Amino acid sequence: MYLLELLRGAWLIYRMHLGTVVGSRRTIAALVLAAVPVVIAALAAHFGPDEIEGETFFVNIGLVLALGFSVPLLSVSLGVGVVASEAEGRTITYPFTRPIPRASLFLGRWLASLTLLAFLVGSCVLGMAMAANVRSTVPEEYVFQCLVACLMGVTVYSLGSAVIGTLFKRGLVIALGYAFAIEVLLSILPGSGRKLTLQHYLRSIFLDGREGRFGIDENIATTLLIPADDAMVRLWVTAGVLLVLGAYTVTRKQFVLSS
Amino acid sequence: MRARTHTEIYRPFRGAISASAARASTLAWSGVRVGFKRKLPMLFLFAIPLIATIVGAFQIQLKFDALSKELSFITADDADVQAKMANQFVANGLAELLGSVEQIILTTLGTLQFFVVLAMGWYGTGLIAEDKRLRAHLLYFARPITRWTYLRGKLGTVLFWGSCVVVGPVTVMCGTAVFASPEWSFLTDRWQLILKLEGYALLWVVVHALLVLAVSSVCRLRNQALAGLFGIYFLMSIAGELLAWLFDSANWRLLSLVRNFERLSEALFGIASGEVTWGLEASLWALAAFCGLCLVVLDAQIKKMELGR
Amino acid sequence: MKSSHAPTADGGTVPAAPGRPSSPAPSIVRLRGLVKSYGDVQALRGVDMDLPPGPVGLLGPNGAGKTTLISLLLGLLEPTAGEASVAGLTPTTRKSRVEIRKRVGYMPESDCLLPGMTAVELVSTLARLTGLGKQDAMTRAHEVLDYVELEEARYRPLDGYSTGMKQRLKLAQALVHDPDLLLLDEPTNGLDPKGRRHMLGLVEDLGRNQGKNVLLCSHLLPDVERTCDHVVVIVEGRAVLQGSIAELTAAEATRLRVQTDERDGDLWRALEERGYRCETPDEEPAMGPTQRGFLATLPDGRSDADEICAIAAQIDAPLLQIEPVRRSLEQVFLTAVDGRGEDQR
Amino acid sequence: MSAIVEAEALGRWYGEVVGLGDLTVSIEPGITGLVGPNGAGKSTFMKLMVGELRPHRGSITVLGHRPFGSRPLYRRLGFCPQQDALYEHQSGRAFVRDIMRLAGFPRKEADRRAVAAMERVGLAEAMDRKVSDYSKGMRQRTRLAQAVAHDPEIIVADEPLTGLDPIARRQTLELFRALANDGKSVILSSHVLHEVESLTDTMVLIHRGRLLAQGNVRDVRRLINKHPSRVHLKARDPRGLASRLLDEPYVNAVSLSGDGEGLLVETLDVGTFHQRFAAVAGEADAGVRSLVSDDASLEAVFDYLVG
Repeated sequence: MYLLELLRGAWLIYRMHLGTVVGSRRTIAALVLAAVPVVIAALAAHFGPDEIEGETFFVNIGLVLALGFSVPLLSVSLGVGVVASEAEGRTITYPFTRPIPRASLFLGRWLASLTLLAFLVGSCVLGMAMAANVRSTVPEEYVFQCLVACLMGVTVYSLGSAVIGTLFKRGLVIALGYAFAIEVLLSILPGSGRKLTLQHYLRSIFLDGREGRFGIDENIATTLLIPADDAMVRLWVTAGVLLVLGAYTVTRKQFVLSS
Repeated sequence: MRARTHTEIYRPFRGAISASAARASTLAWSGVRVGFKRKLPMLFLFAIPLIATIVGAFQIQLKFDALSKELSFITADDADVQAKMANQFVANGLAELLGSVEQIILTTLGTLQFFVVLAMGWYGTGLIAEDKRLRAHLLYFARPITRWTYLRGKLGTVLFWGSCVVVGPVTVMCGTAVFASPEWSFLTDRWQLILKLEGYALLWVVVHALLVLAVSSVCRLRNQALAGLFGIYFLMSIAGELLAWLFDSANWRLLSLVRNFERLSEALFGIASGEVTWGLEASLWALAAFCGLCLVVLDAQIKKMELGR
Repeated sequence: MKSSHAPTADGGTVPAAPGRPSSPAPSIVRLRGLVKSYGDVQALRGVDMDLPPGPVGLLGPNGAGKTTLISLLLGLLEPTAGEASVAGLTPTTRKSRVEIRKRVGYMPESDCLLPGMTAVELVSTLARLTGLGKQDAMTRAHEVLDYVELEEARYRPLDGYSTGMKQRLKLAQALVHDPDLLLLDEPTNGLDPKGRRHMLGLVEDLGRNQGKNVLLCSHLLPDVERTCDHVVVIVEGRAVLQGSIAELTAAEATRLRVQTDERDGDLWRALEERGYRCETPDEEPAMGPTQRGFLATLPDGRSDADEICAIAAQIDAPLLQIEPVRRSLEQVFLTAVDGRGEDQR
Repeated sequence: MSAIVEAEALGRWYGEVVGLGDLTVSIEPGITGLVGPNGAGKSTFMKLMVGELRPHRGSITVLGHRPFGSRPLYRRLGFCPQQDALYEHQSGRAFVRDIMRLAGFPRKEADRRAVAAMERVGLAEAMDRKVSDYSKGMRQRTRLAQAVAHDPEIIVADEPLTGLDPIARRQTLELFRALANDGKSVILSSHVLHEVESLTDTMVLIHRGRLLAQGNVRDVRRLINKHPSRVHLKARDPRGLASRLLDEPYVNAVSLSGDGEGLLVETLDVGTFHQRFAAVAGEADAGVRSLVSDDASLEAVFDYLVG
């Protein structure tokens, strides 16, 4: 019963905010951000050294630009605001004094952001694939796996950012710090620290046992990646935990609005 | 109406309202005072420029120190030829040394660039944006000031902070050179250089201050403005480099403020960076156009503010 | 100043025709057919106005052109057409428009105060911007802060000020150069009753005792009624009504408002039997069993309420209120706005 | 009548800042004015009422529900918040419609209600314009529209009259009266006491986070013994009336005002004064013109209590 109400509320919120998400200035900025790696990929594909194959090019650029840059940056910048923007805009009173479960605000607004993110990242990956095709055709399964990894990436990153944004006042700084400082640090350090990073699992999904074949940056190649299926399971579990955490936080937290 | 006493009596003002008050400097100084209120950011922002300045000054001091030792050693010899040779040698060494002072100063400035923009942005981006957000400009424009006075006032505040991190270090390092040089020779022989250095630093500050204010005037939130400032600053450099690389023509670097100032310093101090291929006039035009653009933006925005929007 | 509706309809009897020998000292603001348009939109469509000395209320619905009028009086805008003189200056040249601001003080509606400054700093800076010397500015700043009763707080940053303190500080900065004309935009906004009374006391003192010309814009008509002698009502870019509040809200001679407790109805009936005409007040629609009294018109030949008292005593009803009916400023305002609205249609 | 809001030893802090100290009050159906100086805790009380915050101590129930996150309550309650915040990108109509969707109405019904509510607050012409183009007063009324559109039993409105021009004020006050006539309860806060008074005699006065007074204004006034009640009289023959009044035991003092027809009576038993005045004035034949008790208003009571 509660679940049904939750889903109904989430759907309503989703419908309300999809419009906001699509039309807002933040989205335009995100669009520009998403376009930058594609442009760089296209330029690199045209002007880069000739001896690199299309698939090698795609895998490298996918790892560095798509998974390493676009996915975390877009997810964090759009994800932190899921609940926080309503609290900062002091509009959160409106959904919270209506007969819908509080958690549906989190769920609905996150789904709205996710829709946009999926669209952005999806077109980003396809654009890169097209850029790589200039050199030589990239096998479809590479593109597909990159897409899967990226979608998983935006799901987990945006959920995590949404939770951080809900919990903390300076969510954006914390989430950016996590994605670009802590994760990078952990993956550079030797030891099992990298198993705590999302990048590790996303790379595992993308490469799926093919690491070391593309002359990739040594750091990544020597990383002991795990099979894609295992990585998928772990990411889903993480996402589930984050989702429950976010929903619970929103249900319990009091938002003190400045007047 | 309920009875009410006002024991505090309003006293009419008997003094004069002067027509030619230094209104812009009052406004500028009030902005500076607000900046001084918060000590912690000041510490962070000025720590690195301060350290760099000290290091630069120390380097200069060291060089002159070494020179004066050589000098004293040589003048102890009374042989005529040797003395002549020594004098020749000293003069050469001195010239070389004095020449390298500007090198040290410019290098220091180059390293500081990012922090300077940060400091100016920190203090400057809020100036107009905050006024707009809180509608504080209503208070200012209810006074007998014009848009131009307002702009000068705000510019003054940014210039003050900019000078603290650019003109200040240059002055300190030049001062060190003057005091360390034997017989004030740095001041007497190379006073043009000092002027050129100061002028260069001042121009640098003015151009960047205009950028800071222009960005501030189009934003409503200070953080937005700060982000916008860095966005524009880096975008201009990156776009310049990228376009130069794509079209294989270094002239596209004219888009970048940094490159233009490099060209300027090359012309002024003859220190070539190698990547600059265009003429000095082109750079000056580019800077002028840039300042003009900032002023146009500022004028439009301040006009709106004056009308109370 | 004689009260009148729509001076244009009156053929210019009010305000006084220029050059009339008997006219007193020239008013500080004198507008004749003032028009201000932004592109195609006319914000002011011909305002005629002579500001009498003392506190004057400027009323008007949202979007009537009050803000534009204030900007014009501050010399921030140039009139599109018509004559204007503010403190003896005509705002047609840039120079005179700047000059006007030395004679006018403005208290804006919005918050306006930059965090980080202290009250003394803000006021003295603004004084110096007006052109006061350094010593003058500091002395004046403290004087006006004393006047608005900002005590020790004046040395504290503005961040922690309460709404009442902020409003008083805004009044202080408007006063610092001792202007002849004070424009106060919603000075009681957000104040609680105590703060409001304080502010109104200051406004009244300035207007009545200190001889300032005060123009008070407020949506709270009772505030205007309490502090001002005159009102100007602006509707759709025209001054549709100006006059003295006392005259506009003069009491009626024969209608009284009578209130008892639950026995209102009994008294009503008893009075009607004696030839009184009774009615429910129209400004407050009845809600449930009304205990808010009723209006009774005295029969011919009576001018006092002795008979009402006697009747009340007969039926043993307590008398809570007897008061001659007075048009409230709100009614005056609403009639002015409605009248204008119909003219336009 | 049973209470709609019951607060018991209610307290809420913001860090070390006290929002509400210790409030015990019960509010009955009808229009209730919540008054108090700035920072007294009115907004905090309202936020607790609508479940935006949870109490730190004590308890609050609204219509028998604990408000925080209580969905059954939100079907019966409408809240008009004080902060000037709306979703800027949409029209007023779309905003209210979306909120009505959240309130559980199907699409068409939600739109119908949105249109009706916008008309009710006097924004029929502007409702299809974007919210970001609205004036302060229009935004305030949009917030009110979303609070009343779903026909709630209780409307809680925090400073619903700020920023409104006199015309909109009047409309809004009429709207509250109409709601009360339909049997709804309205709890509203305002600093403009005479407006509250024109709506209702029932008030709750909060000061320093605690309840200072509640109930009918005149009754509350009678409880204040410290200050004698003051009644202004005007008569043709004030001196005669004055000497007659001084004979009455409940009259404490009578003074004449300067204009020769005014009279100020001070009494500690204003109830008896009103009861007996008719008879006294009838006998005195003093030509009474007016009788106004100037300190029986909400404002006077507020001043006496808050100080």
